[in-house]
Parts: sequence; structure tokens; C-alpha cells
Amino acid sequence: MKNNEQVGKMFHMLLILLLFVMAVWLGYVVLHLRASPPGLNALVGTSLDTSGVSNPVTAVLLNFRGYDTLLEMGVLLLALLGVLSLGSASDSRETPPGLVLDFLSRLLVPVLILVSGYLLWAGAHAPGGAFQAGAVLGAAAVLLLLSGWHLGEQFSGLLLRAVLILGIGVFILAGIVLIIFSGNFLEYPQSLAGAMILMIETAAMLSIGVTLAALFQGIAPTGGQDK
Amino acid sequence: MNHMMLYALVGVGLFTIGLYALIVHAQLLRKILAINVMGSGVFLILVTLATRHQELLPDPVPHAMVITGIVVAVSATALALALMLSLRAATGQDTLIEPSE
Amino acid sequence: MIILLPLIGALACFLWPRRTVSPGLITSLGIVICVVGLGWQLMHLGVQRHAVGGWGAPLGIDLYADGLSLLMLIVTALVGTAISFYASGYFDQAKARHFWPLWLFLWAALNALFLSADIFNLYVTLELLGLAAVALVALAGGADALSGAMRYLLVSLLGSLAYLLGVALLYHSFGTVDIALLAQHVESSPAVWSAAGLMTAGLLMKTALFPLHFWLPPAHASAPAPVSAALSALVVKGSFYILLRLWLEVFPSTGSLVGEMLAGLGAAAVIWGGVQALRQTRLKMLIAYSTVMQLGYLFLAFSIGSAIAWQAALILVLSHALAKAAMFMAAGNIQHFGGHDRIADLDRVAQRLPLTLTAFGLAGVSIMGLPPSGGFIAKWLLLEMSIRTGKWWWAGIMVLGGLLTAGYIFKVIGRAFTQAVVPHEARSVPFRMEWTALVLAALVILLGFFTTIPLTLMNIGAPFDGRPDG
Amino acid sequence: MNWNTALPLLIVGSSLLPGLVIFFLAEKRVAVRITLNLFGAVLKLVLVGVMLWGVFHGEHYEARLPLLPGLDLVVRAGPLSMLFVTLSTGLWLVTTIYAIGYLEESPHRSRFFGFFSLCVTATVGLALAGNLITFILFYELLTLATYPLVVHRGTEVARLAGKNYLFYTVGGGALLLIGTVWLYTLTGTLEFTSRGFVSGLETSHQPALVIIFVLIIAGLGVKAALLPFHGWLPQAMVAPAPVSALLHAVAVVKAGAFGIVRVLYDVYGIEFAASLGVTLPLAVIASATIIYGSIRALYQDNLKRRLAFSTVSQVSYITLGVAIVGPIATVGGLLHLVHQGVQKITLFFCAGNLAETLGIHKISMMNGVGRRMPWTMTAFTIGAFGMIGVPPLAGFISKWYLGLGAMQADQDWVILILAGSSLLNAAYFLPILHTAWFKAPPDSWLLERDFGRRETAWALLIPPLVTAGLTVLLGLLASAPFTPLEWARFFANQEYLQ
Amino acid sequence: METVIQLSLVFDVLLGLGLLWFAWRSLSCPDLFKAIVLFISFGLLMALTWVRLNAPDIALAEAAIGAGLTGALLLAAWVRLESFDALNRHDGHGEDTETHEK
Repeated sequence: MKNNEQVGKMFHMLLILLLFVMAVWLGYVVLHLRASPPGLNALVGTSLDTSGVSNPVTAVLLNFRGYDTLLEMGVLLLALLGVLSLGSASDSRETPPGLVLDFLSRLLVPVLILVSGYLLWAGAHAPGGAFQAGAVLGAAAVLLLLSGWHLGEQFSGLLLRAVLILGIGVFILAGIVLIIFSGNFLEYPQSLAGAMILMIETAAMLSIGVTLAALFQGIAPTGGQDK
Repeated sequence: MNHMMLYALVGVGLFTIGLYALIVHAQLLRKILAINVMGSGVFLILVTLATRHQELLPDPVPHAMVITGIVVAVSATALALALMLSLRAATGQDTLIEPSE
Repeated sequence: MIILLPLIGALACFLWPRRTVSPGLITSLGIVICVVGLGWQLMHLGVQRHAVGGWGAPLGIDLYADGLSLLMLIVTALVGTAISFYASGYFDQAKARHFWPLWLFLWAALNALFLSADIFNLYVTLELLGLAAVALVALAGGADALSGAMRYLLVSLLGSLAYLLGVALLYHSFGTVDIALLAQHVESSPAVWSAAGLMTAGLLMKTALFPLHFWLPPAHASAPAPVSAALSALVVKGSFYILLRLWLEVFPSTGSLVGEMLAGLGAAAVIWGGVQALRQTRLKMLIAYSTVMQLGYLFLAFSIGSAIAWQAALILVLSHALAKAAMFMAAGNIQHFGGHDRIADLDRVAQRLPLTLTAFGLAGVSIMGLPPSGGFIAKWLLLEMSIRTGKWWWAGIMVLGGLLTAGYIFKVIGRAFTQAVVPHEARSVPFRMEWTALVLAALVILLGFFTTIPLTLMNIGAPFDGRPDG
Repeated sequence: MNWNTALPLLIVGSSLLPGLVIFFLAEKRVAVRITLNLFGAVLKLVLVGVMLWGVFHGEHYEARLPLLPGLDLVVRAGPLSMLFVTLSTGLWLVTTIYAIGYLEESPHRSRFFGFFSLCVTATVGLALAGNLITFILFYELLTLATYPLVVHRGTEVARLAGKNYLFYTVGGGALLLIGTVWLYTLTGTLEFTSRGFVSGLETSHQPALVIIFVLIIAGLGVKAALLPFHGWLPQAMVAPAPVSALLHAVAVVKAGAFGIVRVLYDVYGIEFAASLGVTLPLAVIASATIIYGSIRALYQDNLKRRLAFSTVSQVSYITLGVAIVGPIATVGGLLHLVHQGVQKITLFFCAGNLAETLGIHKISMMNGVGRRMPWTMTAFTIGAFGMIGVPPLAGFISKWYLGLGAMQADQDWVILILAGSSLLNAAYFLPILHTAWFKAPPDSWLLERDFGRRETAWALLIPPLVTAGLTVLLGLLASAPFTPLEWARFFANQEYLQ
Repeated sequence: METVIQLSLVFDVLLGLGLLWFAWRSLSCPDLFKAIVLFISFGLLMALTWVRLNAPDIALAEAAIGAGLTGALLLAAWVRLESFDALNRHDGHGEDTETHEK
């Protein structure tokens, strides 16, 4: 018995040692990277004006590396699917919200929705964009959930799912349409780029928000822990 | 080399701490936190390295990557938490169990 | 686009959960057609490169398809279709509505992975793959499955984080995440080595090479049969494919030491997996450990490292995918039939489920590496190369492994012939479940006669000649 | 694809296809199954006849399928293959008839006959194999196809026997495989060619070649039940009688012996092998096996086990014969390949009859059985005398050539071996005959089945009589055209540059 | 000018150490609830860091998703864990009682 503990301690020490070495090595590496990395800065800069948005990050997310974002929304949706398949999401029972919370939500939710809308719009030229906006929207929805309001029947059905897949759906659709028009998947024609990105972003924001909220409901205590 | 690189080191530190916690703690919620900390570390490195020499606009590509990463992280966390809960419901404990024969 | 189709299918299934089966099957057939199309393209027009968004590397993301990716896609299409058919008989309504979207997502992730030429994009696909796989494992419900899934999830997240860190280092050393461009710029430096280390470690974790295999058996054994088939046959191969790409194209060829190390681990995996498999008392556990073992074989190629060895490894991937899927399906049938998968009382399955047992047997032939089968060809090539390169000890390992395999395969088959102590009441197994397994197994046997076809296919664009010494 | 390519494939296919169909036949479709079986067997026999004629007149039959770059699957007809093909095809026909009679109203016959046909396919295939890899392919197929037959009964004993059988054969297969691969890396080809294809290599490779030889022969020796590797054979006796008959007279054991011949003559080339100095040890091992097997046989009371050990010893005659460097001995060895087959299958048939009709498994229970089943015991007697080597039976001819060959190659010690083993054969067969014919029968046999006026079912009686007849004919007409003797000579002439 | 650099340096050092410290505490402190709270504050610090690294987009994302939603999820999960314990303490109404508390 005692022996075991000793062994355990030894392993523990060994582990710490190893991790320490790794940390030092990594630290050394990151500090001594090659002096001048090319980076994609310049390139992004040059092609920014053809991207339809002026915020470089949004440009990368939605245009240059839009394909990543597409898959990423897949990941988000997938997580939700997983959570649902675990069956913990169920019709939530009414839980009387605390007064403060109730008040808070009444006050905050409209604000949050406004904010998300702003973020979405601003995303084109200033910091912000679909994800941030979606997240804020999600936060709003979460507040609603917390304050006892829950997705009614009319939402839990086809409509809800439709909203959930709206983002990625639009994304794919746009991609396919664009294949037909410009020959390349997700290659926006210059003139329309801005508009299309905004459209996709809107859809994305809605889905992201609802998805996050649904995720929350899948885990939240209101999700009927004892049925 | 500017002192922004400090954050790179912090990133390494976070990565290491997370890894350590991930290995030593049995409790799942803790493991999930650990994973998230590790993730933050990686993101930190990913961005910091871009700012190695002062430029006007930082390299946006890593930024985009990190945002992607954050979303992936939250999805994974959600799934992990859900798993943990149903595991908790099934086995009555919030640690991993050995497969039964 | 091969990637989008399953995505759309998945969405459709999610949208109309009542009728999931038909869109699922339609999608899988559609994918097959697409893959065939791509194959035709490759054969007549050579390697394909598609710049998503029309930007092209380094700014945008490129999709790249050569013989290697094509072969993997074909494997996925074959096994995937089979799994779809099998699953359409396996799941009840309640589970099916969850299975189909997840499964199609998984399939999409695989296709995306095999086509991507961008290491960050690969990271995203990896996550997609991992989450889908985990959710599918958890689908089985029950403590074992959930715990297995949880362990799997943690491991796979850890793996992808390590990988991502590697990506970060590479990007900041060379300012690009495109494999081809990296291959041009890359040069030996501490950063590159740490990147190589991190990415390899992360991927090995997902591929479950020997010391990192601990998560695989519980996950694969406790998942629903079609899922186990998908995991063992395809998912682990995904991360292996990335490893292959990286070591073949990106990292400096002075990785021979690494090669030896990987091969050593592979050898250990062969022995350890074999021994463990022999010791198992439950059929699915046995098969899962056999996967650990077979994955070991793949890594022997890293030491031998000649083009032929790589091709052998690919043939092995192909035949193992088919065979292992067939095996898990057979196991699924047996479990469905007797309500358990304890080897000790298989209770004359040979008489009562002849088709299933035949499938198991044929698959076993390939796993054992006996002729005539794809497994045999692969083993033959590996043996030949290992002796040619004077690394005869690998040959020894392979032969030993073969014997171990024969040991555990026939342990099962022998039991299947004999009467069990306690007879079990039996439920009838759906027709298509038996036949799907059988067809897959038959395919792997046929592969033993027509190996030349995949060989020619995978050499399109000569993915293996980049680094003669691996 | 022209006729000369099609024929060998047809010969292989003529048992493969019926086999595959039979697997999917319902249990009760007896008529269909029997017709299929017999049709396949007869068709094969006819085709083989055609091929015999063709080969004799210098026709060249060959079919290839590219397996890997530079490595094909080849089936080709040559004198040696014809010898073995004819043997197995002929015996398959009789065994099929026998098995149909033997397995009446016993369960899972579809499975049984399916694998049965697969066995023969494998045997014929490896007889016709044109290179080592094709040989291996069918060799392993044989292993796999015989396993279900061994465990057919599904009892615990059967399972263990099967386990043991696999332990030996799969191990052997592994040795064979690795040896072959190694050889391939040296030579770059595996095509069987008269007088071998390795003799061209420069002498630096000779140590490697010796090791490879050991590996391969050990691998084959397992099936040929050479001395250290014979353990599986007696245990495999739990299988139904037709299986024992097929396994021990034709398929498995002979496959091993045949393989040894192939390797010795068409891979290494007998002269080259001799120059490597590997033939003498082989001959010694073979002799040791002969004596050992006979001695063990003496002490078996269980009839089938005694026959099994007798097989262990008899098969090694073949190895011995071909391991003696000299054309006549070679002829003797090859002759024994055929003759021993015919005789031993007779004996097993008879043993099966006894078990089936009177429930007799032990020799001590055979008192006076000759009067109850005269025909069966006549056949048995002929077979036994053949084994002992009594003129003018088949066994005598082969042993005679073996002796001559030994003298010609001045390996006189072999004569002693032959004489000694013949004595031993006599010592373990004659008592059986004595008990059977001259002891008083008991008043009742345990679990006797009544067949009216006949001593047993026709299907059980005809086959042993036929093979016994063959034993006589092969002895009497040894030098008539188209006999094994002639083919053996044909082969020997190719192999030696006199 | 000098002093500005100095100040920023000090600020960075403090921020970095703060990150590490919060991370460490949240991973090591025995009480789960505390751990989660610490993690959330860690997230907020991360957001601050992103601003400092002039990556406002990430800062927003981190604040909204990393700290906000992840935190919410964690808390929700924690509450449910607690409720499980509560249930067990009473009469063991788990989602499936038979496999409960082996």
C-alpha cells in the first residue's frame, strides 16, 4: 500500500519534471522563432479592398478562409446534435425566476439584441461580426431561459431546427450558387461580395445565437434533470 | 524582440498548467476546465507570435483562426459537459470508469 | 463537391427526423457517385487542386486530391455505404433520428479531411471528426459507452490542441499553412522540430498508436456496431492520413530516426495488441484490440520507408478498413442475435448465423494476412521490403503478429462451432445486416486478387516518391 | 482466352463453383447437392483426362493473373502436377460417393460438402500451381478449408483438435511464407522451373539459401507430418471418416509431401540442393520418421489412430525417395505418392465402414469381423498387404523403385530402413487381419445397423472395393501406358541431366 | 516615452502573472463552484489581454463566448451536478435509479 503511494509520488514528480522541460523548451522555441516571418499581412492588405469588407478579420473569416468558417459552424451544430442525442434536453418545467433576474432580463434582453445587431453591422468595417453578434444574441436567449421563459412547442419543432441550420445552410447554398456563377466554391463576385457576406453573416448570427441557447438549454437545470 | 513576447511565454505556461491539471485531476469538470485553459494558451501563442515586430495592423489571419478556435472550444465544452452530466446520471460519479467485462 | 453532399444530407436528416433513413441512403449513394467522378477526373486529368473562394494559397484554402486522397475517399465511400445500409437495419426510430445526421457529419468530416491541403483547415476537420465520433459513441448510452465517449473526447481534444500548437509554430516560421508551400519553404529548425513533435504526438493520440491506445478499446467496443465499424475502419485512418501527408511532404526527410521510433512503437502495438486481444473475453473488445494491433503494422512502414512500403501500408489501410468493418458488423449481428458478445458462449453461431460467421471468417483471413486477401498482399509487400532493406526484425514482428492474430480469430471461430454451456434464446437478425457484413468481407478477399487496381489508383500524382527515405 | 488457358482454370473451378453453391443450399435439398457434387467430380475427372492426353502430347496449359507488379498467380500443367491432380481428382470422386453414404441424415451437410469441395479445389490448385506464391495461396486455403471439417462434429474434443491442428499448420504456413519472401528478395522470381531457378545465384548467397531451405521445408514438413511436426495428425482423427480419408490420403499430408518435391526439384533443383548438402539430412529425418511412425503405430489399439501413425511413416517414403539424389529413387518416391494414397484411402474407408455399421473403433473389438463384413475386410486386407509391400501390389512397386534408387545412388543404408519398416508394417497390420479373419466373432455387435442382405450400404461398400481394385491394377499393370510409373519417369527425365 | 514603455511593461507583466495565477487557482482550488468562478474571471482577463494585443475581434469573441457562454454552461452543469447530489441525498431519483450509485 505504502509502496504504491511512493510509486504514485514518483510518477507525479516525473510528470512535473517532464512538463517543466517541455515548457522550457517551448518557451525557448517561441522566443527564437525565425526573425522575420513573412506573414500574410501584406497579402491581406492588398486583397482587402476586393473582399467586400474593410475589417480584415471579417474578410479572412468570411471570405479568404470562409471555408474554415463553414466547417466551424458545422462543428457548432454538431455539438448541439451531440448534446441533443444525449437526450438531456427536454421540455423544461416552469421555474419561477428570481425577481432580480426577471427584471434584469427584461432590461437586458432588448439591449443585447440591439448590441448584437450593431456588432453584426459593424463587423464589416470595425471589430465585430457574426460570431460575436451571435454570441451576444445567445447570451440574450440564455437570460430569457434563465428567467423561466422557455422555447414553446411552436419553436421546438421544425421551425427551430430550420433556424438552427439556417446559417450553414445559407453558407452552403451561397457556395454552390457561386460555383455555378464564378466556377469556384465560395468565390464572391466583387460587386456582390459585401452584400452576400452580410447575408451569410445574418443567417450565421441567428443560427449561432439559437444554437448556443439550445446548447445551454441542453445542459441547463431547466432541462429537466429528473424525468 | 518586444516585450509582447511575454504573452507567448504566458501562453506556454497556460498550456503546461492545463496539461498538468488534465492529467492529475480525476474529476471531469476539472478536466474540461483544464482543456479550456490549454486552449487559451495555444490561442495566446498563436496571436502573440504575430506581433513580434511592431506593425501597424496585426496579422488578421491568426485572429480569424483564434476566433474559429474559440467557437470550436465552446462547442467541445458543451458536448463534454453534456456527456459528463449523463455519465453522472448513469454511474452516479463524475469521474471516468473502467469498462466492465 | 464531395464534402457538401453529406453535409446537406446531414442537415436534411436533422430537419426531418421522422424520415431519416431514405435521405441518408440517397446521400451515401450520391457520395459514391461523386467519388467515382473524382476518380475519373484524376485518372484522365491527373492531380486536382481547387482554390476555395478563388484566392488560392497562401491567402485562401486549397483543396488537393491525388492518388492518396482518392484511395482514402474510395475506402470511405465503400465502407460508408455499407455502414449506411447496415445502420438502416440496426437502429430503431428513436436512435436513428440522432444517428443519421451525426453519421453524415462524420462522413463529411472525413471527406473534407482527405481533400484538404491546409493544415489549419485540417485542424477544423479533425475537430469535426472528433466531435461527431464522440457523439456517435455516446449514442449507445449506458455507463460504458458514456465513459468511453468521455475519455475519447478528452483525448481527441488534447490531440487537436497539440496539433494546433504545432500549426501555430509552423505558420509563424513560414507564414503559410498550405502543405505544398510549407513543403517548399520548410527547413530544419528547433521550431519545425517542436512543431513536428507536437503535431505527431497529437495525431498519434488520435490514431491510438501503442502507448496512446488506452482510450480506443473502451470507446470502440462500447459503441453501437455500425459506429464501431466506422471508428475502427475510418476515423483512426483520418489522423493517420494526416501523419502520412506531413511526413511525406512537409517535414524534413531527416526524420529517419523518428521513423525508427514510430516503427518501434508500431511493433510494440502489434505484440501488445495481439496479446491483449487473446486475453479478451468479449468479442467487441477483442476486435477493438485487434484494431490497435493492425494500426501497429501501418507504422512499420515509417521505418522501411520506401515507396512500396507506403503502398503496402495503404493496401493494408484499405483491406483493414473493409475487414474490420465487416468484423464489427458481424459482432453486431451476434450481439443482436444472442443479446451478448461473450466469446465463451457463442453457442454454435456457426450453425445458427452461417452468413455472419462466414463474414467474420473471411474478414479474419485478411486480418491474419493469409491468402487470398488484401491483408496478405499488404503483408507480403511489407515483408519483402523489410527483408530487402535488411530490417528483417520487422519481418519477424509481422510473422509473430500473424500468429497471434490467428490465435484470437480462431479462438472465436472455434467457439462458434461448439455448444455453449448455457444456451441463449435467440432473436432473428435482419437480412441486410447479415449481407452487408458478408459483402464487405467478400470484397476484401477479392482485393487479394485485384490489388493492381488500387496500386495504380494511389500512384496518381506519385504521392510517395516525394521522399524515398520517408 | 483460348482453350489451353481455360482448361486449368476449369479444372480448378469445377470443384470450386459447386462448393460455393452448396454452401447456400438448404439442408434438405439432398438431391440437388448430391447431383452437384457428383457432377463436379465427374466433370473434373473428364477435364483432367483431357489434360493428361494433352500434356502427354506436348500441349502447354497455363493461365496467369497478375497479382502484383512482377508477381503473377499461375496455374500450369506439368507431369508432376498431372500425377497429383489425377490422384486427387480420382480419389475425390470415390470419397464424395463414400461421404454421401457416410453422412446420411447427419446435420450441416451443406457446410460439410461445401468445405469438402473447397479442400479439393485447394489441393488441385496447389498441384497445378506454377510458382511458389500460387502454391502458398492454395496451401493456406487448404489449411482454412480443412479446419471446419476437423471441428465439424462441434464437440469440445473436436474444438481442441482443431486448435492443435491450426497451431501446427498456421505456424508452418508462417515459416513457409517468410522463407518464400526471403527467397523472392534474392531471386526476384518464384516461377517453378525444371532443375530450379536458384542455382544461378552467386555463392555468397548459399548460407542464406540453406536457411531458406530449412524454413520452407519445415513449413511444408508440418503438413507432411515430418518427425518433429507430426503431432497434429493423430489428433485430427476426431473428424468424420471421409475427412480422415481425404486429409490423410490425399489433401493435407500429400500437399506437404508434394510441396517438398516441388521445392527440391523445381525451386532448388535436386543437384544444386545436393551440392548445398541439404538432401542427406532431409533423407535422414524422413527415415527417422518412417521408423518412428511405424513403432508408434504398433501400440495403438484405436484403429484410426494406428492408421494415422502408419500414414506418418508411409508419407515419409515420398520425402525419402525424392531426397535421395537419383532418378530411380525419385520415381519411387513419386510412385509412392500415388500408391500410398490409393491404399491408405482404402484402409480408412474400411475403418469407416466398421465404425458406421458395427460401431467398431478398436482393433480389440474386431474379432471375426471378417465373416460379418467379408467384402470390406477383403478390401482392407488388400490395402494392408499393399502397405506392407507384398508383390504384386502397388506398394511393392514403389518400394522396389525406392530400393533400386537407393542402391543406384549408393545410399545402401536406406535399404535397411525400407526392410525394417516393411517388417514393422507387417507387425502392425497382420495382427489386425488375424483378429478379423481367424478369431471367433462375438454373438452381437454393439449398435449394429441392419442393411438386409448386404453387409452395409452400397455407397459405403463400392469405394473401398474400387480403390482396392486400383491397388491391384497399379501393381500388375505398372508398366502399361499412362500409369503413374510412366509419369514419374517423364518427370524424372526432366529433372536430371543424364 | 520611456516611462510609458515601462508602465506598459509593468502592466503586461501583471496581466500575464494574473492570467497564470487565475488559471492555476481555478484548476487547483478544491471547491468546484469557486473554480468555475475563477475560470470565468480568467476568461475576462483573457479578453483584456486580447485588447492589449490589439485584437479587438478576439476580445469581443472571448468576452461573449469564452467567458460569457462557457461560463454559463459551466455554471448550469455545476447546478445540475449539485441537484444530482441533492436527489441522491433524498430518495435517489436519478435518471435511471437501477444503475445508481454502484
